[in-house]
Amino acid sequence: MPSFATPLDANTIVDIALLAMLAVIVVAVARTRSLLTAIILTSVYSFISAVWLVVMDAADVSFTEAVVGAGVSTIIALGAILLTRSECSRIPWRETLLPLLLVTVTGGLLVYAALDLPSLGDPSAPANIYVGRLYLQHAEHDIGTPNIVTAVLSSYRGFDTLGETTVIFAAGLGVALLLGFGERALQDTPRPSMAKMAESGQHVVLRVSAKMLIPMISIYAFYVQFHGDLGPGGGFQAGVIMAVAIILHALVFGLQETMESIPPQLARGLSAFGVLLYAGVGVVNLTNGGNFLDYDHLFPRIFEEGLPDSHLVGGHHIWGQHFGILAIELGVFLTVASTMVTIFYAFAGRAPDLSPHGEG
Amino acid sequence: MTETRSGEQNDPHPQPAGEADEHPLSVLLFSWMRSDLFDRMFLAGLGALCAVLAALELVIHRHDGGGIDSLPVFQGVFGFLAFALAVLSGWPLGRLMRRPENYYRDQPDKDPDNTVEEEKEDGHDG
Amino acid sequence: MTVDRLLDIAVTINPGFYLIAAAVWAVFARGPGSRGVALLGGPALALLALLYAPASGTEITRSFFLGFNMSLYRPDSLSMIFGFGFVLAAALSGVYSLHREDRMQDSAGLLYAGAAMAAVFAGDLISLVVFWELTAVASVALVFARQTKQGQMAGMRYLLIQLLSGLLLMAGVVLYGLDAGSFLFADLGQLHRGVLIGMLDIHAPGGLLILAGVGIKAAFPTFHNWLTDAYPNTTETGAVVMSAYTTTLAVYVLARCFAGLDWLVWIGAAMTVYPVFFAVMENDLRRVLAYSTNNQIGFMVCAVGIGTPLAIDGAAAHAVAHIVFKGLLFMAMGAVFMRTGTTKASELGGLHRTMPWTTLFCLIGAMSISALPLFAGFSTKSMIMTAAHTPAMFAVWLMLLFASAGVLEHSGIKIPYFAFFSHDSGKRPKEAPFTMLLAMGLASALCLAIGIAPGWFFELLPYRSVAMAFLAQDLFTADHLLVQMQLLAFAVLAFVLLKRLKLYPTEQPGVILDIEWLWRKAAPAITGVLGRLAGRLGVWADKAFGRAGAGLISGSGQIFAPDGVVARHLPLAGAAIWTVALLSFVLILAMSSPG
Amino acid sequence: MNAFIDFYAAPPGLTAHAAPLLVIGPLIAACAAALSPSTRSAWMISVGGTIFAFWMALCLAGEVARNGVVNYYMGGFAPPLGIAFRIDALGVMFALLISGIGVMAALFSGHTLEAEIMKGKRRLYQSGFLLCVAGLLGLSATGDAFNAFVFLEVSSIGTYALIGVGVDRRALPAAFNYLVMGTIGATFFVIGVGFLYAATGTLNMADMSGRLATLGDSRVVEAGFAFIVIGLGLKAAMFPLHGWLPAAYAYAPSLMGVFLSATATKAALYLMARFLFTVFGPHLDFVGLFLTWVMAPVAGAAAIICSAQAIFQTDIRRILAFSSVAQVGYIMLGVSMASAEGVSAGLFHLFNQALIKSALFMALGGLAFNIKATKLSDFSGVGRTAPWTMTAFAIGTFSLAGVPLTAGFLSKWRLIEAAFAAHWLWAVGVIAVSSLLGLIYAGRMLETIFFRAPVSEERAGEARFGVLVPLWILAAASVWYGLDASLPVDLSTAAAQALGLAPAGAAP
Repeated sequence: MPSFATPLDANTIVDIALLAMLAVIVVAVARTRSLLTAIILTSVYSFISAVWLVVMDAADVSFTEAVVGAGVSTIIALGAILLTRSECSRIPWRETLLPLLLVTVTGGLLVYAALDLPSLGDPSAPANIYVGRLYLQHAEHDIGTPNIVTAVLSSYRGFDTLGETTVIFAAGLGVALLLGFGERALQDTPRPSMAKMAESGQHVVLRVSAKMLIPMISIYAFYVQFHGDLGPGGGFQAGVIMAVAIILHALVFGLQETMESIPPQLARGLSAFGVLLYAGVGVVNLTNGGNFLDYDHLFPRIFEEGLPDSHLVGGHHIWGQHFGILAIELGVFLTVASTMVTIFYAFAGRAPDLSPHGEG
Repeated sequence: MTETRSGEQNDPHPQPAGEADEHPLSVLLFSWMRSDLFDRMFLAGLGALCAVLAALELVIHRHDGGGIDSLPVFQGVFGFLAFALAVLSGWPLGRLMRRPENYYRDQPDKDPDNTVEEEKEDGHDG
Repeated sequence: MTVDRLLDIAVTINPGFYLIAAAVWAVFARGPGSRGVALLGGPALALLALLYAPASGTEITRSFFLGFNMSLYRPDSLSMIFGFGFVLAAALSGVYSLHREDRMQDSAGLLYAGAAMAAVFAGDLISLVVFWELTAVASVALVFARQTKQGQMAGMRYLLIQLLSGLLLMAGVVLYGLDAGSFLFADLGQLHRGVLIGMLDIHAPGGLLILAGVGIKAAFPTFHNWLTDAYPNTTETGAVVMSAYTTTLAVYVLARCFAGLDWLVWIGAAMTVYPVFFAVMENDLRRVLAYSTNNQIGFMVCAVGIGTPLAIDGAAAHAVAHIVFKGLLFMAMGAVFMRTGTTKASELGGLHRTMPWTTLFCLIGAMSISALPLFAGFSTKSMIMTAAHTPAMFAVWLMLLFASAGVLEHSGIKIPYFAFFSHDSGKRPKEAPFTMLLAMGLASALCLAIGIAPGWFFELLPYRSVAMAFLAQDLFTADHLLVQMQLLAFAVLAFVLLKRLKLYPTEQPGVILDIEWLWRKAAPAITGVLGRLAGRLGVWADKAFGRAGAGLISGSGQIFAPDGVVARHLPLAGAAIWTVALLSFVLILAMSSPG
Repeated sequence: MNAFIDFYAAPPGLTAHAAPLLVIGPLIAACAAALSPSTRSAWMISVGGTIFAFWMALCLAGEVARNGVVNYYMGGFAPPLGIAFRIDALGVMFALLISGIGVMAALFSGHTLEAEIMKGKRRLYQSGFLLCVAGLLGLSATGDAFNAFVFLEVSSIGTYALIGVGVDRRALPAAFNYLVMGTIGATFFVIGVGFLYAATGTLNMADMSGRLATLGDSRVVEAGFAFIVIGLGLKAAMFPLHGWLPAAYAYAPSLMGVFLSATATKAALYLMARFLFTVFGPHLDFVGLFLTWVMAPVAGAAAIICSAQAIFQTDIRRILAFSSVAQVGYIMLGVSMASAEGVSAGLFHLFNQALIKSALFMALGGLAFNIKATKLSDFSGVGRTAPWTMTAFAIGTFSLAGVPLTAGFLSKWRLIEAAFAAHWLWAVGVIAVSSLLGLIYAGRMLETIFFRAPVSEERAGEARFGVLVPLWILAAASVWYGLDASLPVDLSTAAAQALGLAPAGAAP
């Protein structure tokens, strides 16, 4: 653990400042009675932790935290409180004493336990000397992607990622089962024509800027998707960004408009298809003689020999790994994006007020 | 039953034995027990039987354990006393241990057809 | 597969299974024909299986239970006599219950008989426990068959006690078998003059538990109350069925496991004496019969404790004869109950006018149980009395003699006198249905057959030669007949004199306190007080329950009811608090662990 | 495992990949069901997917019987770099159980979903069910701590919604409760895994276990341990943390009742046993302390208190749900003995409970067409109008109460035996008392169903044939294993050995 006798360097000061802010926000979230405030505060919390993760040089994690924690989950939570009260009920302070006591004791014990943890960035910590170091040593050779995080996520622990993609699919499925598919929005309110809206001059600035933003966000999503091998990013982040673009479209142009171009059935289907694609890659590997999700065996032998630069790097098929990762990232992208859209449809379909026509 | 009896007396052709709705087998087997003669003779007959049984001990040699059971007519006397003890102890014991019928409150108070189900329902409503 | 081969297999099946199969049939049997096949065909098959049973001591072992050796069928002379008794009981109660179409009761009765029979023929402790438990299960339907609250509560108490007995037995058996390394009877004990009796050592681990489990079922003193509680509260057929198997099975197990254990002599002697006093006071005649059962089982337990060949023969013979004559008495009381709706002595009397057949059969049963010469009880009880008549056990013998006089009082005189004679209650019920009378007639015939010519019956006993010698030398000798007649005649004289002098206690309605007071009154009262205290402390008290005074139920009811303290919908916060509390406990525990 | 030693269910090429296919089969089926054109096709996919998984589980059983352990490296990367499936006798037992019950539940689902789920949602419902199957199977197969977390989530996330959807509105708050508690549980688990990763630098369980042995007294490990056992305890409905379970099982659509009651808490228990015995090991002080001072008393309390609660319930499914918590108590009691006898008895009981509970819920679900009944009193006299369904229910109840000649009796017997062997006389008492209570609620249900006169004119007819078939298979299994328990005993004994617990002496 860091000795307090050493002089504070700039990094430590930033760390302390950011962590102090996080602590303050957590207390504020616990104290506030307004759900809206709580949501905004958690969004802020996510942003600050994203920043802190950047300070710790964990760019991929930071990126994910920013898009998921601060971005899409905030949007969905906002959608949710439209359906509920916005204040939570007050609990008499006496009833909070016992929990407070328990939490304090437990927290104290955890702090005590954490004192035993290796200090942050300690090169001799077990996490750094064992598997972590092995990844650093082997990834270049085994997988061939410059971004080790991507190598770990999609290849070494690709099976976990398949599981997580499935979790997201399951979450979308659950929301769709509980809240429906947003079909109410399609049925209930009559659809005002675009021309009418333009005449009424509603939200002109919003619409114009959205028209400019949405393509750019989409392109950015694709960049993040395909650049995942090289820099921070990948299917998760890209999928969320894509979903944000679509949600933005829905917010500005109305749910019905969006549902027309991306029907709910399509979104649902795509989210299943993404998992199918991911698992399918694994099964293809199986049929080509490898283990499940062993991208070295993505292509049949004969086909691979015809590829340019088909040399094996130390017994590993660079093309196989490369295309395998691309394919599964595409699966992740599809599932994540379409699940987010499905969830949004489900919430928004319940609260037609979310679309601009509801106001009139 | 007195009414029935008087009815019988008025009847010009009374049944020779037994009562109006009595089962023929009962007439055959048991009706004589209700006669006054039987009442009077029964105790006497029983006493005679006991006397004979006691006297037979003089004739028949009895195996015994050599203890107090070798006393004359031991089993008869013991039987008499045991029976009397058991019956007479019913008085004080009954006073001590007899309680009203519904002591355990397990019998329905009003409606005899009251089943458990209804009782339970009542309990929950209260 | 030829017929011979099939028959070979058929006789290697535990005869109890035929009755169990009949029980399954009875569930689906509709109409008198089909029911008749189940109720009579089952016992007939079982009887055939008994007649063609393999040689004594043959074991048919199947090891399909957790790797233990199980001997499902091990006939020997001890099990044969009990099995014979159970077949008789199954057939008699089958005939007896023909009048009423109730598939559940038919089936339960047959299952009860089958399980008891299978238990008697089981050759290892595990199968014994299994069938023992099965008898408890079968009794469920019987005790619940009477749809009154009183009946159901009594059924519940009965069930709990039976299961407690099963659990004790099971625990004891596990301990005993694990310690001894085998569960097979053949491995646990040795033959005593050709019969495997008294095989368990009471001092080995588990021995006491087994004795306790069996003792509960045998209605040992202070555990006797389930019997007097349950039998009067079932249907007319239920009492007949239960009286035949439950305690008899316990006597069998005692003989098999603990014959010669001297505690049993005193326990048995005590069991014969005290029910006499209760029976004198009791008003409900079926309850009188229950106390009488208690008293008769005492004779058997005492004989098992004496453990000489003659005593064992006596216990077995008396157990089977008791099935017949006690069944007969219960049948008679059942007929009265069915026709009048009550068996309270204070409400009965003078029924002989319209129910002479029932009266006649009841008298035969009463004479049998009173051991009047030429009736069944005389033949069988004499063996026990003779076995106990030694200088060393003089006190025990006197107790048994006292109990014999007591039996005459409550079963020999009180039952028939107050039900059928005594003062006229004015009730003129119809005679019992034909099938009931038929069953009673058959039972009466058996009583006479055993009483007049006991030779054929003694042939079946475990120690045949001892029994035959007793028959030839002791039973019908002049002095034996004389002392027995003296006992009975003087006792009857006492009855008539006391009645004349108006010293005989009048029959009054009321319940007699017994050990059940502890759990039916005292325990609810204590919990009621505690509950009221708890109520003061802020627990919401259910008013209706409080008044009803069913404190035990209401107390736990308040705690566990759907909206009670424990089961109340656990709020999220509560669950989370529990989680954190447990977490911190585990943390402290883990961190405080040494090393 | 001897029963499987000469068992070859599939060609070697397929058998070699049975481990991932066990999970991937239902997973792909789940996607296919979501994409399928009709309810009927989704049902067929569901049945096909679960049968495939069962087939793969059988293949694995054969392999495990022959080789002891099946290792499979995902992506061809050996641990600690990659994720490995490590399937031993314990894992195979659960894989067989989960996939077997899955097949039954899938067969059953064809009819009941029509009655309970809105038309447009049935395909998604099947899909969610298959995801749950896949997640639980993955849990039983994986050898990687973090991967276990992922599968825990796969199996739970969809389930939360599957419980809430249905005709019974009380299911929604129940599902919400379950969601919150389940999430706390999963979070605790992943925090614990994080602690362990910080202490050991690896996520592979076997590797972790080896490195933990060299660590000595580490507060990090202890904290990780606490989080993991409490997190899994929540998921497994360990006694005071069971608050979510009764309502969730009772008000869920019957398919979920059938499947979850048999598998969900059981899988969490599996993972707990895996961590307690494989990763940490009972030789560690804090594991021993936890077993004796937390798990055993809590298990005993569950067995008694929840049985008592079951007695006083008015809703028949809540009776079963509380009984489930009590049964978890029995199983934990066996596990907390930390002896080969105790653990195998606990696992044997678990196996029986899975059969029993799914049969019971299935019988109740099968009647959902005819009577919209939930209260016990609504079931008065149903035994007369639906004898086949209710006879199966009665068999299940007998087994639940531990009546001889049923599987439930044998497992209680084994538990008592194990408690005696461990000199835990109090545990014998607990089992005895709880059995008594169990008989009371079992008797109460049977008495109402068979001996009461029907209360309403709405007559409950027989369940449909498609429901009766799986129902009777399960009921027959309860009886069969009550007579010849060699298969489950074999499995559970081998499973206990796979946890590193050697039997104290030769079995009598």
